[in-house]
Amino acid sequence: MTASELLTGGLRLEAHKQRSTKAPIRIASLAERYVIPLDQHSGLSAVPLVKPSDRVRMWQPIAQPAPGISAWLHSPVSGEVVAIEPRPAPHRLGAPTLSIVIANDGRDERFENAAAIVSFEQISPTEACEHIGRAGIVGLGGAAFPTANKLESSLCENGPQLLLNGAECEPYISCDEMLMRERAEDIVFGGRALLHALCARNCTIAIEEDVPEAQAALLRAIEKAGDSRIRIKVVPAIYPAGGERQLIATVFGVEVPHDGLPADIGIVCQNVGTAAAIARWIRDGQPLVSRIVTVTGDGVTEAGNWEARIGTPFSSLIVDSGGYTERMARLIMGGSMMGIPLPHDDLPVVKATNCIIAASALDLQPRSAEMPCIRCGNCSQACPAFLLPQQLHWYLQPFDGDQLARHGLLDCIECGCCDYVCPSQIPLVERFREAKPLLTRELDARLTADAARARFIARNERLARLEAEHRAKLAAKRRPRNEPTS
Amino acid sequence: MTFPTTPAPHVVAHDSVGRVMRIVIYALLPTVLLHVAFFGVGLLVQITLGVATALVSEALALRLRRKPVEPFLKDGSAIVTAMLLALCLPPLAPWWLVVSGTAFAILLAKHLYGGLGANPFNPAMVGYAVLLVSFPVQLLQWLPPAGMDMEQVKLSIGETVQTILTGSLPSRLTWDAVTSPTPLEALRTNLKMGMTMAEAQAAPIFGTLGGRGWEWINLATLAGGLALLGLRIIRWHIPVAMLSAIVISASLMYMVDPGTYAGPIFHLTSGASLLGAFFIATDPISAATSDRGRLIYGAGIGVLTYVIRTWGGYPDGVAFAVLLMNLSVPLIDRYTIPRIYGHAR
Amino acid sequence: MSALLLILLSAVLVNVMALTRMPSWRPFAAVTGTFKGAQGLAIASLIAIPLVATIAWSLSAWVLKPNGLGYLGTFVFVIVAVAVVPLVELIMRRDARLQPQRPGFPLLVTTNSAVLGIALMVDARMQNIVDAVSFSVAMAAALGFLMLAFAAMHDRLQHADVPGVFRDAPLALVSAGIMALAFMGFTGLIQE
Amino acid sequence: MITALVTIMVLAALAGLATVVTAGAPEEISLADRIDALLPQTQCRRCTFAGCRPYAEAIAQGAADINQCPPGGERTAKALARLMGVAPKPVGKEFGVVPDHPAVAFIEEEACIGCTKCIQACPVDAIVGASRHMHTVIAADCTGCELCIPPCPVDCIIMRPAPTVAR
Repeated sequence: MTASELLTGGLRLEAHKQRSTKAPIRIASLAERYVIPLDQHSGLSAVPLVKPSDRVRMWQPIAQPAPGISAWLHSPVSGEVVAIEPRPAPHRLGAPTLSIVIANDGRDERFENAAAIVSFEQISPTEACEHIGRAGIVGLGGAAFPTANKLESSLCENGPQLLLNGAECEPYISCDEMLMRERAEDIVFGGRALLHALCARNCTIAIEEDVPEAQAALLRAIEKAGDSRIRIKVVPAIYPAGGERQLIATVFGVEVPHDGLPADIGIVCQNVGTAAAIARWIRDGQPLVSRIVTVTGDGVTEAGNWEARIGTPFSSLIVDSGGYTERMARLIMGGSMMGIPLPHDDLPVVKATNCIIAASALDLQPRSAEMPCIRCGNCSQACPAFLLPQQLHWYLQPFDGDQLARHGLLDCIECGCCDYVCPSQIPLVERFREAKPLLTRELDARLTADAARARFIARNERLARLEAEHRAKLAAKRRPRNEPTS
Repeated sequence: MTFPTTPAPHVVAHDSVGRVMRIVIYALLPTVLLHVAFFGVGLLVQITLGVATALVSEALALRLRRKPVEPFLKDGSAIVTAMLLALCLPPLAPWWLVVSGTAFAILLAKHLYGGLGANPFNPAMVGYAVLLVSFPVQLLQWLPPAGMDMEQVKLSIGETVQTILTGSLPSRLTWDAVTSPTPLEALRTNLKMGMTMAEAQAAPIFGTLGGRGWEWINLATLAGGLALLGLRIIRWHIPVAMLSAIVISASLMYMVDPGTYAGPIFHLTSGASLLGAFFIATDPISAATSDRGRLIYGAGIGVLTYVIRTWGGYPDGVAFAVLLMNLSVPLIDRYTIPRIYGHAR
Repeated sequence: MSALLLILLSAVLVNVMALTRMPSWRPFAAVTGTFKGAQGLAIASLIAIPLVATIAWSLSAWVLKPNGLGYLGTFVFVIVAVAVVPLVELIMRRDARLQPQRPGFPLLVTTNSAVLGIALMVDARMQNIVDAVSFSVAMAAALGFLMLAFAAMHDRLQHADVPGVFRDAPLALVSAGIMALAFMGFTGLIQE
Repeated sequence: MITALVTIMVLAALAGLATVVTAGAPEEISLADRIDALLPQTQCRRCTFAGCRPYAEAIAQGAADINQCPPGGERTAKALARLMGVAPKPVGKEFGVVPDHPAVAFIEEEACIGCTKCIQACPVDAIVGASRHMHTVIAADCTGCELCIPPCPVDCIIMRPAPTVAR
């Protein structure tokens, strides 16, 4: 398996980044109210530490992680907790989730996090991981997996390799590019902290070939830090090269086992934004209460990147960007390939909000009518997981669990490459997304059936044995005493 | 303000089945043009008849199956089928040949199996094989290519149309005077008569590379095929595998006995080798799915084509070879699923 | 050498008895589209047919004919097939993957072996044991391939939007017709 | 003539021997095993047999039809029809309704009096508890057969949607 083999999959998509990278990162204006959903990371919802009418200060913890995979939440502003109630959140089509609503008093009174430290080298790696966890930092690439949980599962004796993911392959998103251009030192600082926390051997920053300014900025920052463990690896600008598993194959030439994690092959991958957030926490004591959000698309007047506090309404960012244009048609959080479609903009920025696309019909033309698959195979050429989407599609109707499992339906990463190239305009990814739970359920059902059968047999045998013992006892009792035993 | 929501991905390349088929049709045009230059306008009449039949059959089948008619008529797949079939028929073949063959292809080989995308056998080749097996005489009535220094029998456009529609030649001509075997057929007959390869190929019907006229038509096909490759309508696996298989088989036998077996160049430039490699075998619906599968599929067609041509009873083997490999496609697909990312080989 | 090649070719390609003789049609009906079933049947045929053919040919050539009992040939074939096939089945039972999928499996293999064996014996070209063995191996391979191909095709067609009245049997017959058409390409291939 | 007879007899004896040898060997995976493998193993007895295995044996012997398994639904009925080589048909209404979602039993703990009747009824040992102590259902092991519901004297067992298994 070589890196070049990966390049057989994926697509060279037309980039739309220039639109949002003209201006530097700007600070989003403050809003009246901040809505902090409790489930804005993957894993379990956080547990609130505050109750309505409590006063909170900026950076104060307002929710603690549930046991298991979860993360801390901090208040982005100072003010009063107005309510803890279900509010629309930017996932699952804007379905409401339990959120803490904070009214901003505009004073930004800071809560002093006692634990903030300046020199991470003084604490042990395990403590460093815990410390990073207390900042509520999650993967900022879009998946929002709690960083502390990822680091815990990655601690290995012989030292993993750290990979900082700056390959932003989605054509519309530019928040990581702007971050690398303007805050390269934060990234390098965060990288060194992660190296320490993981006892990692070295750190590779992956960056796409088409962002020379960001490359230069990072090189300067590395030189300034004088850390020889950190290097830069330029990867081709192919979608989805920034997917964790795809990036690992491109950079290291090894594949992550389908049933394993990158840590299993001694690699830990973190987004560059995550590294910068870690730097701010360790150096400045600032927990994860803001992030850089790209607002772009033909549907807003002025595209750009904004440093927005978590909980800022989308509508406020849209106003900052000059408001909607007349052509505004669709709202998407995330990229054009994998982003979540949203029905309205009364939604808060969450830790996973890397981009808001206000799309016009010029950006995203609707699909034409679906035709039958002609098995042209464009999809299998584009698939970065080396699947055969045309075969998967064939075996979906009617659903054939055996064949779908054989063809690796569960290995689909839903990147959308197959959809993109399909001449028959078949919504393949949507179908696969729907079919995955069905297949999982079918495969699980087989396992549980086997277990149930085993227990049923064991029980029947036990009952039979008890019955036999019981009869033997009865027989012994009934037997007259003087009868000789045989 | 509310916005419509559609699932990701939100952008798609605006490709369509219709575009793919249109490009295939354009890529066939050089072949058609040279064919007309060497064999007269018969082919155009055949294509017209074939396309008309194909569209009518398609509409009929769609109506019967209660499917929308318009999008499927517009996709152009029926036109491609009709053109490929017409290209395989002799230019003066009677009208009912192309009509029945095309109707058979569309109705039976395509719609019986579920229409576009579901047919396991190449419809055009099913149609051709049925005709070849049922009406071998009519299918061997080829014309001599233009520019041969044997006695020229030119038919005017009107006479061509008349011949095709009535099935009989103008009274001044007889079939024996008009027709001439294809190079492959001529070679077979000559060799059977005990000629050596050199003697057999000395006949005026043979040109520099292969058959006279045919070599140019095949070069045009090659150009069209390369265009398809360049536009990424087809991928290299099937043509390369099929042509290399033909070349390797032919070279091997040629090395064994150059007196009995024609060389690889002759095999490439005669018959339907190139048309088959670039336009027929590459029909994605009836071809194997994975890259590895396509290599096996193409190579199989190449070898079978050579075998049938060289030792079989029919003049060309491409149609039968394609059908035989179509038959094996589900099996090939079953055993050539590519390794998935993160899985051991 | 070329005679042997000819025999192999003719066995694999032309004399596909499965397509030309009625009893051998049964394998296609019996596997009812389960690919696993076809796999078992194909492997069984691959073991049984050459075994039956070799034993029967040897008996015929070295026992029956020298003793003027050539007329017993067919009978001997049937008996050999009946004796060998259960043994093959026994071997296959040891591997769960090759488990016979359906009742009546041994009968099928027996019929096939016998039919193909008889065809083999009456073929005048079988002059020595090497010819006979290679012919039977080729025959078994061809039969096995066809069964697998047909089962795989059947599986694939399960997912096609086939017009209601043509589902299953009619379409299988149409496919068989097109298959036979394809095999007509080999006509005239072996004439010597 | 005599040679012919001898040859035939020798061969027939060989064939008979082979048949006897193989007939004596047990079939390692029986038809009932293969049917059992297709059943959902809920052990719910809605098929009127005392569990999935007895139903499988009944089908193998021709004593039961292929459409008697509501938990398996259409898929199981189809798979059985395919294995047995008969025409598929929908699950018979007399055997119960095909459930839309998998369900598991749940004991409302406040009401449970600890009578152990449900423990005795559970065919797959998915209920734990001791006499006069509260019982509980191991959701992961529950097949949703509902056999524990009728014996409960205080009606404290209800069916709930099965928890989705996290991957």
